[in-house]
Amino acid sequence: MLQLVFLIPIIAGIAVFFLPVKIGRLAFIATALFHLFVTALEWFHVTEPLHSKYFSNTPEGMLVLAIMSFLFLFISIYTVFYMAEVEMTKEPIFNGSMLLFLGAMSMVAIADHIIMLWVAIEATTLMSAPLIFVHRSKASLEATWKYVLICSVGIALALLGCFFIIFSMETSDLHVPISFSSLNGVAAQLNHVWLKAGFIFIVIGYGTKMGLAPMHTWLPDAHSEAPSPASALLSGALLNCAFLGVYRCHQLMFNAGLGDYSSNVLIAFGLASMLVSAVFILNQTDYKRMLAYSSIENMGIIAVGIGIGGLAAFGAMLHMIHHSLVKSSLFLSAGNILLGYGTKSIDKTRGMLRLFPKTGITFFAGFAGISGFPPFGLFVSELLIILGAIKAGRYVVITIFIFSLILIFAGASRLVLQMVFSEPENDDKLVPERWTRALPPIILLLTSLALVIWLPDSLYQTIQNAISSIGGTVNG
Amino acid sequence: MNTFFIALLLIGAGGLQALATFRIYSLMKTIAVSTIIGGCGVGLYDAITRIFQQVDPVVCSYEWLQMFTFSLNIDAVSAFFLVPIFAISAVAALYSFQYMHDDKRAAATANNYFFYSLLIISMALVVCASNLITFALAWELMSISSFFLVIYDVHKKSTRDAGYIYFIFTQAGALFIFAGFGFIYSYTGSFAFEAIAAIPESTKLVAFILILIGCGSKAGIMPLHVWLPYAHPAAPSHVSAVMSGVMIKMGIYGIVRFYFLMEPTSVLFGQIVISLGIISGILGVTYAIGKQDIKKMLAYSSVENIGIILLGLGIGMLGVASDNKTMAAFGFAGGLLHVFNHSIFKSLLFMGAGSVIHQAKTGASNELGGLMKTMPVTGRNLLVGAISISGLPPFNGFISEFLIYYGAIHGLSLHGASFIFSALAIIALAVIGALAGAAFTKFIGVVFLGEPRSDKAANTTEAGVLMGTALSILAASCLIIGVWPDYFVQAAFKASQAVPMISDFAPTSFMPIMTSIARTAALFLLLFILVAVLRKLLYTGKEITKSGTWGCGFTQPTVRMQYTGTSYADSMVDFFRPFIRVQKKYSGINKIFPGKTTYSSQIHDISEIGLNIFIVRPILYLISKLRWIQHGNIQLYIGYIVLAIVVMLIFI
Amino acid sequence: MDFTFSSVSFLSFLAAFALAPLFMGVILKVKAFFGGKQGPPWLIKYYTLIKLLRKGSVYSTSTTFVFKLGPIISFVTAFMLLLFFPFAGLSPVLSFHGDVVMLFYLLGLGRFFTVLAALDTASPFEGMGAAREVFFSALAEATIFVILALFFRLTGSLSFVEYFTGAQTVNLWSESAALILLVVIALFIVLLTENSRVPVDDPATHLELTMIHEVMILDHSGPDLALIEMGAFCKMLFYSAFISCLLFPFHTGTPFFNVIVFSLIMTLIYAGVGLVESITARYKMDMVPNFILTSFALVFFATILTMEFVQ
Amino acid sequence: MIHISNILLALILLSVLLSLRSNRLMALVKLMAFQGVVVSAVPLVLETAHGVNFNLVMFFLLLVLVKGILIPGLMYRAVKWVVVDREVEPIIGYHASLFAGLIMIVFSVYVTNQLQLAMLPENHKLLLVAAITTMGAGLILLMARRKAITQVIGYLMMENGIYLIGTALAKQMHTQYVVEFAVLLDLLVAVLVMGIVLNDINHTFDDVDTALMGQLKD
Repeated sequence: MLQLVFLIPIIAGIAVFFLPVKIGRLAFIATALFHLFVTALEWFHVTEPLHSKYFSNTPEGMLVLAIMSFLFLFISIYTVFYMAEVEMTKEPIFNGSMLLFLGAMSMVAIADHIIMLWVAIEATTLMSAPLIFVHRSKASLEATWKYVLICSVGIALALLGCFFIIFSMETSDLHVPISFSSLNGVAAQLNHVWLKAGFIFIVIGYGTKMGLAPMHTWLPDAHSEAPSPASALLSGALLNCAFLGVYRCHQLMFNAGLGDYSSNVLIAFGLASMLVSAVFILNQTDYKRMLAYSSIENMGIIAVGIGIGGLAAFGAMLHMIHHSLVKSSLFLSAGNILLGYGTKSIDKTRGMLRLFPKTGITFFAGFAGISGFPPFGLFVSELLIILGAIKAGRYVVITIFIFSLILIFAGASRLVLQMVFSEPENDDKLVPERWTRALPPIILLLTSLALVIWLPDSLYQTIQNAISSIGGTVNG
Repeated sequence: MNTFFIALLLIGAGGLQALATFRIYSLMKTIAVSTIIGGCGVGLYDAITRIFQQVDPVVCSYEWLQMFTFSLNIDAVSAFFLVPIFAISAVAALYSFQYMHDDKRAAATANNYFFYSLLIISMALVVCASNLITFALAWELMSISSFFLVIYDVHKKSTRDAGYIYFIFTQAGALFIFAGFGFIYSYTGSFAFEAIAAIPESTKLVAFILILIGCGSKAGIMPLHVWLPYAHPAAPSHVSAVMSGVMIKMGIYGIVRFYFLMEPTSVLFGQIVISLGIISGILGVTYAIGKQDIKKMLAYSSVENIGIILLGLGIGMLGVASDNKTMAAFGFAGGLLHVFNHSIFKSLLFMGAGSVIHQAKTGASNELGGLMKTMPVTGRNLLVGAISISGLPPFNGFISEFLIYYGAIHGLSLHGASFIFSALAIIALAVIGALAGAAFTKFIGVVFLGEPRSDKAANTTEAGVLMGTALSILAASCLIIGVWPDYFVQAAFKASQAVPMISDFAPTSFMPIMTSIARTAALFLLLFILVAVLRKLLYTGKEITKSGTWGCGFTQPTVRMQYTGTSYADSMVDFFRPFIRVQKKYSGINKIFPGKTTYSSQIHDISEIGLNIFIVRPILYLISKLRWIQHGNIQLYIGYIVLAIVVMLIFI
Repeated sequence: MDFTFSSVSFLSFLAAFALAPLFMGVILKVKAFFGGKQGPPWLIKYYTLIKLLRKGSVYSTSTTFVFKLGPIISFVTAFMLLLFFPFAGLSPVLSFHGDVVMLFYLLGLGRFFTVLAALDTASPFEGMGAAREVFFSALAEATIFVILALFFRLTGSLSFVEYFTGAQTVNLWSESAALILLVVIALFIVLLTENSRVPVDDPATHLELTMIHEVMILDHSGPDLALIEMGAFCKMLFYSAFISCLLFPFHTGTPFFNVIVFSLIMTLIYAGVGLVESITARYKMDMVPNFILTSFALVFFATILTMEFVQ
Repeated sequence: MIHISNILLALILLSVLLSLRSNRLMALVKLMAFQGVVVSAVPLVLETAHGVNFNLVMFFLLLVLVKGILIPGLMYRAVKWVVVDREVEPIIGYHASLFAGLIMIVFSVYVTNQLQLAMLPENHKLLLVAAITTMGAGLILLMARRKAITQVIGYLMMENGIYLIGTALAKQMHTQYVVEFAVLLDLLVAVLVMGIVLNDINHTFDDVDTALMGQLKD
């Protein structure tokens, strides 16, 4: 049963609220494991969805789900040890919300019905709000407020977009279930004007959630104020879910013959995101905000890649996978840094290599990965996007693309080099480094590395299936 | 191919074991150095056999990520570039044994060896890569490993800054290369090298220019060279030797390889490359004259030599475009041979400079002087390096410059623009040659000759035996190639035969000339010895006394009166004034009885200033003006969403 | 490499080597004439050389072996020039296609060591001279290589012997006389520069601050100085001979006649140098680059002209 | 029946305009409750052409419960217990807001006429006008009011507008109320979450003025 994927975490999440802390922790990790198991079953199509009207098993959904589930396992392990360090009083609430959040995200990944997808995405906002809220400091309140309000407004607009899509079907006198799978079948007959309008609202709505500029404004605040495990999950899984919503709609547009239009929209938003993040990564003073802007950038890259299509679409999918792994690893490292130094200021976190060598190395490796250096996967995906873009003749796009990549790299590398390699101001460590917290980010990085050395056949096929619906091919 | 892989494996093993055994410092060094040298030896043997024994090119390929093939191919060009990679790396490793001596930084040293071996491997892979993906992958590996090598002294701010600048240039360059690949791929639809020749001429030009920018930023072509004078002084000397001697040549390799693959016919290629060569060569050497930090000066001299190499390649390209086989063959062969020669003498000079800095604890030439007496081995070897790099016979630099001259002079029989470019290339080569002489007389004269200008310089002792040995090996190679150039010239011609047009070009009529040059060089050496003996005879039984230098009537000379590098360079730097920024500070004399007066002069790189004024500052300014976007005001944020909707609905 | 074992070649070479100091005497005589003096004897330079060879030497404590290498190498490189030059159209001892490039680079090697020897003394004056020497010669180098390019354009060869005795010769009597005239003027400027004559340098001045070449050899003495002087004579002879060969077509006519004419022209050139030295003053140091660049401009102009002439 | 629906729409427009010029929070909350009830009734009135069925009525009741009672009740409680200063505190003044609301109406009439809606019944056009105006006014409240609580109200109004657009465009909802129920649930939870955050904001900042919350910026 497909729905198990979100039912299990939701039930477990509610249970964790009420369980004692220690048992709750166990249940937390056990659920993560079990979720991964169920996901694996779904991945290989062992079970079929119960209510195929609302849910279905799609390749792109499976990709998002698999990444999410994999990340969640390691993030959950990290969370347990992280929370032990910060001695949080509301740990059950945090863990429970994490599970609920996982449930909502899993729902997004398998939702097929247009409105159901909307509901699930809105649910992710609401479920993740407590995660950001958990410290109850002024800053985290502000971040939560902005997150909830901006995302809700954005997603409300997406609902409008959903209505427009339904209406585009009705104006053409079609009567099929309003799920993506059935709409794709009749896409060519949909009313183009309303479909376009629907697409715009959905891109803006889900784009708000995905962090596309200029709707990205909540993202740096939320990512920097949330506890690091939550930031990792937000960046590594939630953004992908929102992206999935946009992607589904792009598929529809493509099938309706409006692929050029939606591609251009995606590219425009993607480039805007990259430029905006470049503006704020240069001279950034807070490393978690820097990582958050980097997420905006990478979502922009994915949008550009999908927009360009062909080989670039493959690159974009690979980019999504590797970005999730590497960025979560970076956020987990950032959590370790925050524990060690007690500050998010880049200026005050000097000399990591000497004080916190494990974290320092992991953080720098993650940075190299996110900047597209081999042996990490973003190297391949960025290369593919550049190749694909030029093949598609989008020279202006690729010029801006490369320009922003260089700017961002110039901005981020200065900060990271300073953090990792400079001399520490003093040798004070708030909390010593521990393997338990150092390992999860390392494992995530190693996974990205492993996927570069050996891309499993089934993963490769899934990516190909996912992009074939927007005309993406490996040989494009 | 197997021998090649054994070599790479050995080198890699040497680097990896360092990470494991760094707690036993000297054991780690011994194993690392010997294994790397062993691996390089095997690789060198393999490469040399491939050049001279007409072994068929070997291809091997592996599936990678389901969609790519990872394929390697060693042909004549690859083998030609493999020789300096393995040879110089081995010598530099030998040198590093005594150079890396700080056992308090054992872990850093181990890392250094690890990335050193990774750099060698990745460079070998770059030159053997036979499709776009493999090339890109190896290229990036090379970049990142060299980055880690640069930031060995990471606790110094200057080193981190150097690493930062290098990091940006290398990544930006890589993106340009990828864009160039994009243009190739968009026409061929495959990553294979073979199909590149079929793309249309205009695309070739665009792709070539992009690759030229990307590879040029690695090679240090003039406006893109900014990182070189930062990275080379920052890196440990054996690393700067390999980077300057070999790694920047990978940029040249990229240019050569893709030119060879594209087989273009337009004259524009040659003209662009020659123009860049002239700029890099002349300005590079001028800055080398002006800079007073010995490693910075050597870095600029690398820019100059890249200029010479580009002149050779450009002449070759012009030759191809105008169907002049002699010109094409000699241009390419000269350029390639200069790649090889430069790798030898530049690594010699860098390691020598490293020994100087190691012993004197300073690299500022105005604090050095008189080291020939305290460090005779280093001094003598560097003297050889200096003569070689100035392109003077009977050493190797002259051989490659001669080939380029020969090609360029044959280009004079062309018409129109090609004639002008050939003539300009000749003039540029002549000026570069003469100015290089000026730069390196300064180098030797100020650092090794005369009197020490500071206590640091006065209290030096000779560097370690292995360091000296490494230098001597390279110095001897310089002389050997200068006096017996035949094999090396033939190898260069073999490699340049990868250009289809000159694949059947046999330099038969030229080899006698080469022999003549070699004999003239030998004659020079013979006469030199004869005259030296004669001089000895003339002095027999005569009174030879020692005394202070004649001070032209001034009776109390001090070392502070010695001509410094700055004053030596002053008039030459002034001559190039618009292209070189000189900053002078002079307190002036304003009293009847002048008190303490100060004078200082510094030169600044106009590319760097230009980069600052025209790119970095406007961007930073623009960005500072855009920071209001993230204003913190939620109402404004919702306004953005509304604005986005309105704009999108307008463009529906 | 073409080895000419004919006795004529060797004789011409030996004669040139032996007579090099004599020609220097011409300059002194001309200068004396203009100064209204009797001047030193014609053989003054031979006397000087013999005097120097009999002496011992004083070495500065600052110097190293490089200081002693200087005289040897500068002499050997200049000496080798004579082996390759076809004096009076007679075939030289050695020649090969491309020898010009090699020879000018050998001259560069000689300069390299002269300069190093100067820097080795730690004397500020010698350093100053060295800096000037490398700067001015770098500019002159450009002129010389443009001349080589031009000659290749005209003759298709890269060797002295080809220039003056080959199928296509370069001289004032050929069809490209106009170009050659420009070359001759430029070469004369180069001659003055490379041999440190007025108006670039004044070998006879007494103020070290204003010298170029002389100041660099201040510390050399005895046989070392003799070697340097002999090298300088050879170099001067070479440039004069170069110009002479451009002025008259020596590949025609009988050898005997050629030798007479050649000697005559050589004397005239030396006299010309003396004349210039008598009637002009040394330029200000910062005017010298302009002076040398004039020569460059002349030959570059000539080279560009060949685009029209030789198609 | 047509008259009734027109009257309802007029009431909605009225509530929108009133809320734009309202300067007391309490009045605003009451207006929202009123608007909620009216908006809930709209489908009931429109769908009667097809006959009123049980599901529709049940759904109407649910809507009234959530939009008319629960949510306004929450807001009421918040204003009553939480907010000390009950002034609305506009960024853009009341008159300007009202004027913007009027322009919004003109704009929505223009948009509605531009759209190719031949297939829609006539009264749906007026519905669309009201809907777009409501949505626009919601956005104006979101952008032009300083207090966090007014933003929640703005959000609700926007949601109402979107709901109305959905009603106007859809002949039948193609769903079996499962989805609608879920949407409603989301809305409820959203407001709940916002309420909790609001509560904490008030505790922490002593006010719910969002101007205090501009610390997170670059």
